[in-house]
Amino acid sequence: MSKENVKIVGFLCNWCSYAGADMAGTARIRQPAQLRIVRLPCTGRVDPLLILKAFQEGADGVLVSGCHPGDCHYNEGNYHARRRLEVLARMLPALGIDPARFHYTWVSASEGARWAEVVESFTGQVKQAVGGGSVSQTNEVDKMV
Amino acid sequence: MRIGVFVCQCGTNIAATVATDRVVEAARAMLGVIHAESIQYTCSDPGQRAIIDAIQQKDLTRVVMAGCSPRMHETTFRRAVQRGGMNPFMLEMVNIREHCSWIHPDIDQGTLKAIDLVRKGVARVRRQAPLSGSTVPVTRAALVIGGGVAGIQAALDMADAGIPVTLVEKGPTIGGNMARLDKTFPTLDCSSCILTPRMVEVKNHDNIKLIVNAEVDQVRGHIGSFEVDIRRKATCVIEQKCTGCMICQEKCPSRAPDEFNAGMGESKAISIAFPQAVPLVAGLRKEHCRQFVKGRCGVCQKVCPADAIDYEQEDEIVSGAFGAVVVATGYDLYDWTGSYPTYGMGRYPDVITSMQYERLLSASGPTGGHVRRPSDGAEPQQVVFISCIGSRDESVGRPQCCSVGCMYTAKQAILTKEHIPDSQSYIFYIDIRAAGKGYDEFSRRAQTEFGALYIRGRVGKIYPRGGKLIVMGTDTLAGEQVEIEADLVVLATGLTAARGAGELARKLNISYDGYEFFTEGHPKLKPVETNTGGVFLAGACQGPKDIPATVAQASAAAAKVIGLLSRGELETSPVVAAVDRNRCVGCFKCRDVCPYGAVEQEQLPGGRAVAHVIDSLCQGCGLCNVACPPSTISLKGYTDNQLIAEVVEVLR
Amino acid sequence: MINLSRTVTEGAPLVAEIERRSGQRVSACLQCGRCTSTCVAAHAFDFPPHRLMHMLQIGLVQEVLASRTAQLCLDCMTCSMRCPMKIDVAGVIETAKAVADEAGLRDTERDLRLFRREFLRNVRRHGRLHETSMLLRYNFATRKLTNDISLVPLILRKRKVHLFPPKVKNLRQMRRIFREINGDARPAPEPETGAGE
Amino acid sequence: MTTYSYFPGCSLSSSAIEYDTSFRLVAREFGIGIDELEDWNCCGASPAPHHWGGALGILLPARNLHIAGASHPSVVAPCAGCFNRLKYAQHELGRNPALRQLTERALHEPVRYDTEVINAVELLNREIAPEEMAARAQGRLEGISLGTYYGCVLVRPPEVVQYDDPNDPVEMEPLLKATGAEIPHFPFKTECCGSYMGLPKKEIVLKASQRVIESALESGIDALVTVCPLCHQNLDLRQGQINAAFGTDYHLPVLYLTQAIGLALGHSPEDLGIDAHAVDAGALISRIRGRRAAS
Ligand SMILES: Cc1cc2nc3c(=O)[nH]c(=O)nc-3n(C[C@H](O)[C@H](O)[C@H](O)COP(=O)(O)OP(=O)(O)OC[C@H]3O[C@@H](n4cnc5c(N)ncnc54)[C@H](O)[C@@H]3O)c2cc1C
Ligand SMILES: Cc1cc2nc3c(=O)[nH]c(=O)nc-3n(C[C@H](O)[C@H](O)[C@H](O)COP(=O)(O)OP(=O)(O)OC[C@H]3O[C@@H](n4cnc5c(N)ncnc54)[C@H](O)[C@@H]3O)c2cc1C
Ligand code: SF4
Ligand code: SF4
Ligand code: SF4
Ligand code: SF4
Ligand code: SF4
Ligand code: SF4
Ligand code: SF4
Ligand code: SF4
Repeated sequence: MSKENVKIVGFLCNWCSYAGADMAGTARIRQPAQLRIVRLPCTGRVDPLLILKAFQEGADGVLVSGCHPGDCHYNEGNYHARRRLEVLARMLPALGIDPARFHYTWVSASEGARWAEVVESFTGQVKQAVGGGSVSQTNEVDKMV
Repeated sequence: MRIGVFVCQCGTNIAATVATDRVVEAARAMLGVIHAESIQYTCSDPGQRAIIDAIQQKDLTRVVMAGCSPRMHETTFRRAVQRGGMNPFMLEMVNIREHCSWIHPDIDQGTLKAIDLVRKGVARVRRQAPLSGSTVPVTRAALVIGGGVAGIQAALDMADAGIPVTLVEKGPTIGGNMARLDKTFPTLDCSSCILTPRMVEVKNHDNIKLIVNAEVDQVRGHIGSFEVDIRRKATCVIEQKCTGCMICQEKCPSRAPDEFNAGMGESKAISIAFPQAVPLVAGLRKEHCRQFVKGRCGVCQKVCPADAIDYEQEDEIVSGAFGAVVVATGYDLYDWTGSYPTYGMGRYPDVITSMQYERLLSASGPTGGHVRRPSDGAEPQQVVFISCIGSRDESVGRPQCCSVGCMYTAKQAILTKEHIPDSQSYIFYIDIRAAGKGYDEFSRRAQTEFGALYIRGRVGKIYPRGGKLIVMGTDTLAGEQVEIEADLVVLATGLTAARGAGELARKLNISYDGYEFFTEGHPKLKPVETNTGGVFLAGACQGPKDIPATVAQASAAAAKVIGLLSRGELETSPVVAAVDRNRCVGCFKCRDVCPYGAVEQEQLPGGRAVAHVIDSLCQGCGLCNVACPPSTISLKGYTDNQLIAEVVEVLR
Repeated sequence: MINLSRTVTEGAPLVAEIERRSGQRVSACLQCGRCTSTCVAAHAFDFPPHRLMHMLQIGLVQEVLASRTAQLCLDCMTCSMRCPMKIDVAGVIETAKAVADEAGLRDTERDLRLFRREFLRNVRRHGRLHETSMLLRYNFATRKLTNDISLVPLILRKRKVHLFPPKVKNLRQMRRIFREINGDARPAPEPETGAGE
Repeated sequence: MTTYSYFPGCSLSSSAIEYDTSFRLVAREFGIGIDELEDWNCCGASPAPHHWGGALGILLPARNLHIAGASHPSVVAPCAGCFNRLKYAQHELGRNPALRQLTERALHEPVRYDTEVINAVELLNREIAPEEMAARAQGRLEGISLGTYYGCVLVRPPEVVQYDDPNDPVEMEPLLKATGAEIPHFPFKTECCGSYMGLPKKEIVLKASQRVIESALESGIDALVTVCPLCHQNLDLRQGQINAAFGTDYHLPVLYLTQAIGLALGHSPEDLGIDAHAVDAGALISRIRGRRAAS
C-alpha cells in the first residue's frame, strides 16, 4: 500500500545539488512532483531542528542533498552536515518517525540524471513508508522544537 | 509591506506546463502581495522594464520573480530591481522552470507546485532585510598555474597590460605539451618555431616572474586578495648560477627515462629537457641519481663550470599575494596500458601512443626526425592509426570525445607520407571530427593528396605474427572483417586532466567533473570563469581542446583578469553572518566550526567577550548559525525565521 | 530500396521486445564495428554483428530473426566484452534467437537445427549425453554419414567411449523437466525486476 | 580434509575421460576430497540455453544444483562449460521467481540452489599453495612454455561467473609457474575456439582454433593448457582437420590443467591419460624427462 499525495521538503546546497537539480531540469528529466526545494548556501546550514520542524508541520519526507564529501564549496560544510544528520537519523525512531522518511545524500552539479534518480527513489520510498500506516506521532517532535 | 510577484512564461518553456495566469491569481491572494502579473520573457528588456515600472508605479518594496533558476538570472534581476530603486536583496527568485515546468509534464501538478513555490518565496521575502556589502581592496597581481601554451599566452597578455604575473610550472621548463609536438594542424607550421619565441618572451618579460619545478602548496583568501604558498621543489641545481652548458648531462653516468620524449629514448639523472627549454637550467632527479641512490658519485658537481650543483638543496616555499588566479594545467595523455589488453597493454614495442609518434616525427626527437620503429629501428612501411583510444569508450569508463585525435591523426598520416614516401597509412576511425576552420579540408587532404586510407571501423585485436603486428579490424562500410599486417601502430590516445588536477581544484575551491577537468562557470556564458570568484580557466585543463581554442581561452581569461584588477576595490557579498551581541553567551562554538577563520573575539566595554564576524573573510556558509546554541549568530538572507517560513509555507 | 518510414514503424514493437528482454538499447550502438572485429564466427554469418545491430536500429527485425547470424552466433560474448558502448551484443543476438524460436523462424540452418535436436533428444533419452550415439544419429539425420567419421576410430582407439550409454536413474524427473518446458512452449519467464528474494 | 561435491558432466565421463582421471589423481595427491554427485544429469551445455528461450538451459543444471544442495557446501565442476551453466542457473534462479516455480514443478520439491559453485582452477588455487606445488614439482617443468588458454565460458559473462578478469584472466598462472613452467604472454587466451559448432558448422571451429594455435606457436608455446573439454576437442581432436584445411603442420599438444600438474608431480603420461590425445605429446614428454635425466 502506498500513499500518493505526499509532501516532501528538500534542503539543497546552492553549489552542487541545487545545480544538479537545475541540470536535471535542463535535460528535461521527468521527476515526481511532490518535492519542494529549499535552497541553502550549504548543507552545513541545515539545522536538524529545521528538519524536525518540517516533520512537525506535516512533511511526509525530508531530503537533504549537498556536494560530495571533499567537494564542498566551503571545504568542510558537508562533513559538519554529515555528522549532524547521522545523529538525527539515529534519533528518528525514538521520535516516532520512520527513518525511511528521511534521507541525505550527495549529488554534484554535473549529476543531473542521478538527481532525478534520487528524487524518484526517495519519493517512492516515502510513499511506501507513509502508506504503510506509520504516520508520524509528532508528539515527541513537538516537545523538542 | 508592498510585494510584487512576476511570473515568467519563458515563452512556452514555463507556460506550456504551468498555468501562469493561475499562479498570478493565487499570488494576488498571498499576504503582502499588492501586485502580480505574468510576463512572456522577463529577462528581456521589456520584461525588466515591466518590473521597474511596477516598482515605481506601485511603490513596491519587495519583489518575487518566478522563472528560471536563480543560478541563471539572479544577478540580472537584482540589478533590475536596483535600477527600480530597491535594495537588490529585496528580490527573491523562485525556480518554476528547471525545478518545475521542465520536469513535470502535467499542467495541474506543475501549476500547484509553482504556486507552492511562489508562496514560499513570498514568505521568505517578507522576512528579508535590505543588505549591502562592504568593499575590499584588490591586489594588483595575477598568478598563472601551468606553463603550457595556455599559461604562456595568459601570462603574456596580462603582463603586457601592466599586471605583475607569477607563472608557476610543475615541470622543469615551460612549453607544456605543445613543445613536444612536431608540426601542428591545420597549417602544418612547426610547433617549436611558433612556441619557442613566446617562451623566451616569458623569460624576458619584466612583469613576469617564472617559477619552474614548482606547485601550489596552499591557497588562502578570496577574490581580490589571495595568498598563495608555492613550493619550489629541490632540483640540486642553483638556478641563478646554471648557464645551461649541459656538460653535467653529458658526463652523468646515470641513465633515466626521457620524459620529454614521452618515454622514447633515454636521458640522464641530471638533464635539460630539450635544447630550447625555458629556463635553460639543468635539473637533477634524485630517484635516478647515484649520489642519492648509492650514496656516491658527485660527477656533475665536479664538472660543472658554474659551480651550480648543490646536493643539499631543499624545497623552498615562495609566498605571494594575488588578486586573481588563472589555472592552465593542461592535460596528460590517457594511460592506455591498463585497459586495452586486446592491444597488448604496452607489451608490443611497436604499438605506441600519438605523443610518442610526435616525438618520432620531430627533428628534435630521439631519432632525429627519422621515423624508426622502436622494436628494431626499421623504417615502417605499413602504418596503422587507431582513433578514440580511451575516448568514446564506455568499456574503459571514458565516453567523451578527445576532440583533437581525428585532427592530429590526419596530421600524423600526412607527415608519415612526407617522411616515408612509399609508406601506406591506414586510419581506423568511428567518425571524423574536424569541425574547426579549415579542418575538414585538412583531413580530406590527408586522404586525397597523401593517400591515407580511412577505414570506418574499430580494431578488435592487435597481435604479433612473424615480425609484423596483425591488426584485426572491421571495415563497416564494406561490411567485412579486415586484417592489416602492420609495421607500426599508433594509438590516438585521448586526453585526461593533468595528474593532480583534482587536488589543485580542492585547494582552489573550484569544481571539476568526473574526469577531473575543471568546470567552467557556465558552459556558454561563462566559459573561462569558475564558481569561485577570481579564479579563471585557460586551455585543456577545462576540457580537451586544440591550440587555437586554447590560446583563445587563455586570452579571454587574461582579459577577465585585466578587467577585474583594473578596479581598485571589490564589493563583497553581503550574505554573511552577523552576531547579536546582546544574546551572545561567548561560547565560541561558531569560531570552532568556521572554515575561514572569520569569527573573532570581541571585548565589550563591560568586559564580556562576544563573537564578531569579519565580513571580508566570511563566505556565508552558515555553519556557525547551526552551531550556535542560542542561535545568536545568524546568516543574513538565510535566517532561521526565513527558512522556517519557507518550510511552513510549502507544507500548507 | 528500404522504405525506412515503414520498417522503422513496423519493426518498433519487436525491437522494443528484444530491447526489453535483453536489457540493452540498440540505439546506443554507434556502429563502430568493434564487435565484428572480434567475432570468430562472423565469416560464417550472413550479417556481421554490427550490421545486425544496425538492422535492429532501422527496424529490419524480421530479417534479423531469420538471419544465419542469429543461429550461428556462439554466444562467446567476445563482442560484448569489447563493445565501447558496453552493449551486450551477444545478449541481443541471444534474445533474437529466442524470439525467432518462439516465432518458429529457425529452420534455415538445417544442420544446426538437427544438431540441437539430436543433442537434446539424446539428453532427454538418457539424462546424459552419449556423444558417439549422438554423432551417428546426427550424421544419419543430416545424411552426411562421413562427417567427422574420421574421428571415430581415433576416439575408439583412445578408449574415450562407453559402449553402453550412461543413464540417469531418476529419468522421470528428467522427462518432467522437458515436459515443463515443452508442455507450454511459452517463452522463458522474465525476471521480475526488483523481485529478487 | 575439505570435501567437495564433484560434478563431472558428460564430457568428463566420455570424450574427456582423461580430464576426469587426471583430476581425480591430482585431488588424491593433494588430499582434496571428491564426492561425485549422485545421479547427476547433463548440464545442457551448448544447445540447451539456446532453445525455448533458454529455460531448458536453466532447468537442466538446476537439477544438479538441487542435488548438490543435499551434500557438501561447494560443488566443483571441472568442465568450464558445466561450471558456466551451473553458475548461470544459480544466477537466474536467484533473481527470477517464475523460473524457480517452473523448476520446482519439475522437481516436485523446493529447489536448493545456493551451493557454492567453483571451477577446477578455483579449487586448485584454494587447496594448493604455490609453495607446496613448487616443493613437490621440483622444477620438473622448467624450460617448458605453457599457454594458459581460458576460452570464453570460464570467465564470461563476468556478472554471472564472477571469476577472474574477463579480458585478461590470470588465475591459472600461480600454480603453473610454481611447477617451473614459463607462462609467456598469449594474446589469444580468451579468444573463442569455435565452441559447439564442430559438428554443424565445422568451418567456424577450424578457423577459430587455427588462429589460437597459430598465435600459441608464435608466442613460443610448447603446449596449451585448458580446463574446457570442448576447447580441448576443438584444439586437439580437430588439429588434424585444421592441418588438412589450412595446409599447416601443427603438432601442438593440448593438456588439461590437471594433466600439466600431474606431469609436474612426476606422473606418467599414461596415468594422466595424455596418451588418449590426438596430438602426440611424446616430444614434450621427452623434453621434460630429458631435463630430469640431465640434472
Ligand atoms: C599527439 C597530440 C598531437 C597534437 N597536435 C596538435 C596540433 O597539431 N595542433 C593543435 O592545435 N593541437 C594539437 N594538440 C593539442 C595541443 O597539445 C593542446 O591543445 C595544447 O597543448 C593545450 O595547451 P595547454 O597549455 O592547455 O596544456 P599543456 O600543454 O598540457 O600545458 C599544461 C602545463 O601545465 C603544467 N602543469 C600541470 N599541472 C600543474 C600543476 N599542478 N602546477 C603547475 N603546473 C602544472 C604542465 O607541466 C604543462 O607544462 C595535440 C595533442 C596531442 C596529444
Ligand atoms: C540553426 C542554428 C542553431 C544553432 N544552435 C546553437 C546551439 O544550440 N548552441 C550553440 O552553442 N550554438 C548554436 N548555434 C550557433 C550560434 O548561433 C552562434 O555560435 C552564435 O550565434 C554566434 O554569435 P555571433 O555574435 O558571433 O554572431 P551573430 O549571432 O551572427 O551576430 C552578429 C551580429 O552582427 C550584426 N552585423 C553583421 N554585420 C554587421 C555590420 N557590418 N555592421 C554592424 N552589425 C553587423 C548582425 O546583424 C548580428 O546581429 C546555432 C546556429 C544555427 C545556424
Ligand atoms: S527570466 Fe528566465 S524564465 Fe524568464 S524568459 Fe528569461 S530565461 Fe526564461
Ligand atoms: S648545472 Fe652546471 S654543468 Fe649543468 S648545465 Fe648548469 S652550468 Fe652546465
Ligand atoms: S651526482 Fe652523478 S649520477 Fe647524480 S646527477 Fe650528478 S653526475 Fe649524474
Ligand atoms: S576527436 Fe576523433 S579520435 Fe578523438 S575521440 Fe573524437 S572521434 Fe575519436
Ligand atoms: S556560538 Fe553563538 S553564542 Fe557562542 S560565541 Fe558564537 S555567536 Fe556567541
Ligand atoms: S557563515 Fe560560514 S564563513 Fe561566515 S562566519 Fe559563519 S561559519 Fe564562518
Ligand atoms: S561494438 Fe558495440 S557500438 Fe560498436 S558496432 Fe558493435 S554493438 Fe555497436
Ligand atoms: S557472441 Fe556471437 S557475435 Fe559475439 S563474438 Fe561471439 S560469435 Fe560473434
